[in-house]
Amino acid sequence: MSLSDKKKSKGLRYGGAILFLFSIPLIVRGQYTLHILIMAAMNIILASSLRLVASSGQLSMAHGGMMTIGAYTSALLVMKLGISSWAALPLAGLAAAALALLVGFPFVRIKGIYFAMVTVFLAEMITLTAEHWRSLTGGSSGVVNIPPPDPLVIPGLISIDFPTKTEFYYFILVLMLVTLLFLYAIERSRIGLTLISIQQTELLSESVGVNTSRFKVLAFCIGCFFAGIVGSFYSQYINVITPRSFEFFFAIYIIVYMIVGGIKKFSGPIYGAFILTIFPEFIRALKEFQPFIFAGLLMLAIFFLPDGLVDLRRQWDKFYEKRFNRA
Amino acid sequence: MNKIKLGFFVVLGFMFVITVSQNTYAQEAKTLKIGAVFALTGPAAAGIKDCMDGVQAAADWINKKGGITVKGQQYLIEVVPEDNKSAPDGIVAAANKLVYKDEVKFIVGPVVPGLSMAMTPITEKAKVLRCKVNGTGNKAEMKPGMLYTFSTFMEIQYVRSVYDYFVKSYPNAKKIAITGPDEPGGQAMVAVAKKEAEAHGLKVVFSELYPFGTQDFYPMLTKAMAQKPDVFDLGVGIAPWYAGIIKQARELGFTGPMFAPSATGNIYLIPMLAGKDFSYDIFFLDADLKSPKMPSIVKEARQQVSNKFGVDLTFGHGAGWESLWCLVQAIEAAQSLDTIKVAKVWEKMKSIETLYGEGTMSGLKDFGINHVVLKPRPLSRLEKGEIEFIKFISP
Amino acid sequence: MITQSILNGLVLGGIYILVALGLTLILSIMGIVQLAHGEVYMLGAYAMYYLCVHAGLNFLLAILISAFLVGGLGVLLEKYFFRPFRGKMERALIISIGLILLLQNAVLVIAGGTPRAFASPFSGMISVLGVTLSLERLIVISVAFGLVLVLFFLIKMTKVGQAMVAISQDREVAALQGINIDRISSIAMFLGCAFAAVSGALVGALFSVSPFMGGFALMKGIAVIILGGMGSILGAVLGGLLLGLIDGVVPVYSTTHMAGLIGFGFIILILLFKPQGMLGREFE
Amino acid sequence: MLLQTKNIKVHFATAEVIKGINVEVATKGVVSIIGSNGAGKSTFLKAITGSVSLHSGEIWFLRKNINALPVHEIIKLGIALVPEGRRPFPYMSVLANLKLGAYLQKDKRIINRALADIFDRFPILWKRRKQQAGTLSGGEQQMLVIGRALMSMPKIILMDEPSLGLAPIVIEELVSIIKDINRDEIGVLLVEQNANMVTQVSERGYVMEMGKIVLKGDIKKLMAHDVVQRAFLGT
Repeated sequence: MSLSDKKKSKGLRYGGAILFLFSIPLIVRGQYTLHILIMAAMNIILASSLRLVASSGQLSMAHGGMMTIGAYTSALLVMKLGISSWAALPLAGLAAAALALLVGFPFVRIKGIYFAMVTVFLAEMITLTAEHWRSLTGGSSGVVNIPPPDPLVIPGLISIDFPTKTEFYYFILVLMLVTLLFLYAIERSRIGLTLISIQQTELLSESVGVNTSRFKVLAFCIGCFFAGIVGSFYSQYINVITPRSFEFFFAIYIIVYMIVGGIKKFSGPIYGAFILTIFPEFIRALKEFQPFIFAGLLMLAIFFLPDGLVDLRRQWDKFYEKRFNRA
Repeated sequence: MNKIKLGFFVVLGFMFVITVSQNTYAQEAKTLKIGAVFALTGPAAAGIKDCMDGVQAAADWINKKGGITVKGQQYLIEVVPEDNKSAPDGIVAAANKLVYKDEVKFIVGPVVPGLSMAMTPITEKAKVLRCKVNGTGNKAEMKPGMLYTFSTFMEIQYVRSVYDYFVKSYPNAKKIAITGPDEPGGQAMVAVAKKEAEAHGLKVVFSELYPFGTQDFYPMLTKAMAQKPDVFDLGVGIAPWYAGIIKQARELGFTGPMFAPSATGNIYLIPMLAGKDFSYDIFFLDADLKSPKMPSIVKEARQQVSNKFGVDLTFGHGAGWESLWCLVQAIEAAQSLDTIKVAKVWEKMKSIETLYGEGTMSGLKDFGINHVVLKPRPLSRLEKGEIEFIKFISP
Repeated sequence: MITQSILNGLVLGGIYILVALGLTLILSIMGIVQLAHGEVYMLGAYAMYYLCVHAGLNFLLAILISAFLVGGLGVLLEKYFFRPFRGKMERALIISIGLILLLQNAVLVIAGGTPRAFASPFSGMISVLGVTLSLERLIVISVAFGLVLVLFFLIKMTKVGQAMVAISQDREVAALQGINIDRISSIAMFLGCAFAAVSGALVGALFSVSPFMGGFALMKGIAVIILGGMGSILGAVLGGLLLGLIDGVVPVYSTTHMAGLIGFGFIILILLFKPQGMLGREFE
Repeated sequence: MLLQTKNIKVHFATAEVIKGINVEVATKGVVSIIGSNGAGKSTFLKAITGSVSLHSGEIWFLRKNINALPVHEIIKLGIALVPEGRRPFPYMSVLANLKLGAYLQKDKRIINRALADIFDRFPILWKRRKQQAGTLSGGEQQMLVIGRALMSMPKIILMDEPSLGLAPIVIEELVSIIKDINRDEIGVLLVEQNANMVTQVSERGYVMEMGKIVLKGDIKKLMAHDVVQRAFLGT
């Protein structure tokens, strides 16, 4: 197969996959299934954007906090200032990115576990602020009755309303595809290469003359931008947001998706978020025993798939070879 | 390799799609599925698992008595239990599953107001009738337009009666300190309590909301004690919080009365957690369910719970029990399984049976919608670490 | 009021230090953030509950036994869960999250969600100059500082302690001195978990015991060691006292939220100027 | 033969870093391995101490196969490593550093005698004994880590580029220290880039390139060889 053929078939496959994703609501009538897929798409955006931050060697636990920023920004803009939800969406992302920019330069001086913990504290401070500032945020009661997205009107052509989950599914699907495309482009660009080199040899790249902190802050900002966007989407989809909607464990789970999926490959967080979002739905019947199974899955994955779920096939091949070629 | 990866992805996707979409159990003619959403895992599970057991026990009890009869057709209740994982996204997933996958038309639960709020948009949109357990009375929990959301009771409706009782029993008390947890319910309760305290001639010298899950109340109590209050209103809460405040306030030298116009979840825990020596001059809207003064229906419920789960009836069991029972009474009164009809009949019901006696529908005055069961509730005192039942009070 | 609130702050500081000691030991020797440390602490409290209430043992004897039991569990955890991931922060993080889920829910299923309590034999109040403090709380402070001294002695005076210090500074070179890293890690984990059990026992007696009590402890414990500087016992003491004072005093004059904001803000501020915490060491 | 490696190989992930090395060290005479950056010298030493695991091959020490032993057991047999970049425990005192060198020794008297011996050999360490090791100068740190290695009373010392970053005068001193050590019946395997130093201390040596031994034999002859001339002496 020649190179162009390979490219063509790759394009064909991706095209097919996207077509499949778009046709799901035609096949699946169940709103519950769509809800789970919406959550999965949300988590894919979160985990993938977190991976961008992580690729500069910084493990951020502030993604939940950034979602809170995004969710509140968009909800308050829409409800208090009457701004269109479509304008609020990017503004929510920008608000999160702005905060990331503000704290970014001092933060990236802090390394390793300390950085991770500082982001935990940042997220906690965001929550506390939302609880404390009652006049603006409504305190711990949160914001309720957040309106769904405004109708998407192309004058003279169509007007799309958001009455059911199907519309939200297309909304998040488009958002997810755009995000992934963007993140992929970044990874392939000079920024991505720089980030990876920063991660691998922090000292070396500094001596080569790359301003590492600028790139780290950039990665942090972009990652937080998408967290803010998802926060905005979440508030419009669920209609309710409280300061503790995205608590410590919410941020932790995004990290779990990313690492269990596999941090080394672009597709890792995608697999991780998808599988780990839908998996708990299969074990619902176990009720209070669900966490055992979920925890078991996480641990097995970490023990046997050091490079993540994405590596499952390669590891299996290796195991298979060992097992049967020796005999 | 990519092909296989993609194949894996697609197969997984299909597997998932098929499993979740293809489970419409063939509905037996005589089964009525009722969803129950409570925290079974996560931090809220601690106090609330009892509610789920209470719902199950009530379902058995109702089924044993012949289930629900609607227009001559007999239905047996099948409870579909779901875990809300103590988190907003957990309850949204659970609600979507119950509404769209199990296609239940009736749901009971949850308890925590914040979680209830996250669920309301889904059930309202799908016209699923939901009877939530407990509730304090935050405006977001219950308001006009929530056509399909009912509640077995709202704490704020009882605040006045409790203050009436208090002022009568402690005519010398002048200064009051009011506290409560910082969550939607706690906020609503403190606001109402402040108003009632003033209406009853008490001076509110201190009021503060403590963060959810506080263990050490010394800082808050130090501040409160500096105002030299005669009495503490503990607002809404769960047993460990109440017990923590009681123990620590007593340690700091407060000897006056303390009360909450609310239930504790499990009153037996209070003397256990706070220490018997500190458990005096305290009263709650809660009951010693083992007391012989309890109505016969409580005894039945106690029997049922202990048969099924081998434990003693708690207030949590009772709350779960009542939510299902009230819902069932509404369905029978409406003689229909159509949620619109049931809702319309329910809000006009003059009489509805509860564990502690006959109740009625209310809420128009407080919430603008007649969706709350108003019923007698037990008032109990703690004295020398012992629980003693005083009387049933109605607003 | 101010003296009372400072005293409250000291008690809180004592509690925070108790939790932080074990965490800092594990963090510096194993190079992992043991997020499930809060659950270990919770297990200590539950062990106390069963030993005191069900087996009717003497309080002090029960503390010793529960420290041993939980310490032993720590050794098993180290051997089977954490050893392969020493120094691998990300993967160890997932393991510890798995452990949180496992331990929390195991207790929830076995012991039930009902909060439990056991009484400590130290009842009564001490009142000096208008400031009151329960004996229970006094014990917490004294045990916290007692354990700090024990740990100090251990590290300065014993060979095992010196080995721990060496490992925390350079694991590879420590091994080259003939130090058996596995064995020292086991010991560190035993000590860390036993300390957590003791703190769980004491704090459990002060408040109540529930399957979810670990989360609060973990958050505060991490805040303390990050503020004080990883691997520094003195830092943990200093950090614990500072955070305790903030949490004890600020709510009296403002709100609890403000205390949280000031506390976390303070940590972040310190880290901006000293990226390794107050007494932490700047590694190259 | 004190130490002998037989065709050892080390893999990192899928890359072969050490590609079958045979080296022999006797007690008498310092043996040197010279090679440029990234030739795999440090990895080779780490393979001997067990810090990295072997893919294949055998390591014999005192007629004992030490392939499968953990690091601390290998150290116990009498191998000491002076690591690249010195690496004392930076936040411990000089004295504590030295005592850690004798970690496996239980007898206090022996430890004290060894300490006295080290302070004899390196008077500067006595002067600095209470100072934090991280605050010493590079030369002093090098003395300290050599002293620390000697504290374990090893039968062989492996040295990983001890001259790195040191002033010429200090290197001179280092040469006489290494010769002294070898005179005391302690085998020395020196890994270096500094060809000048190597010729001063050792008679026999190996040249390593890309994880392979390319030359071996008398050190003077090696130094005259084209390969070495090109790689190290810049001609």
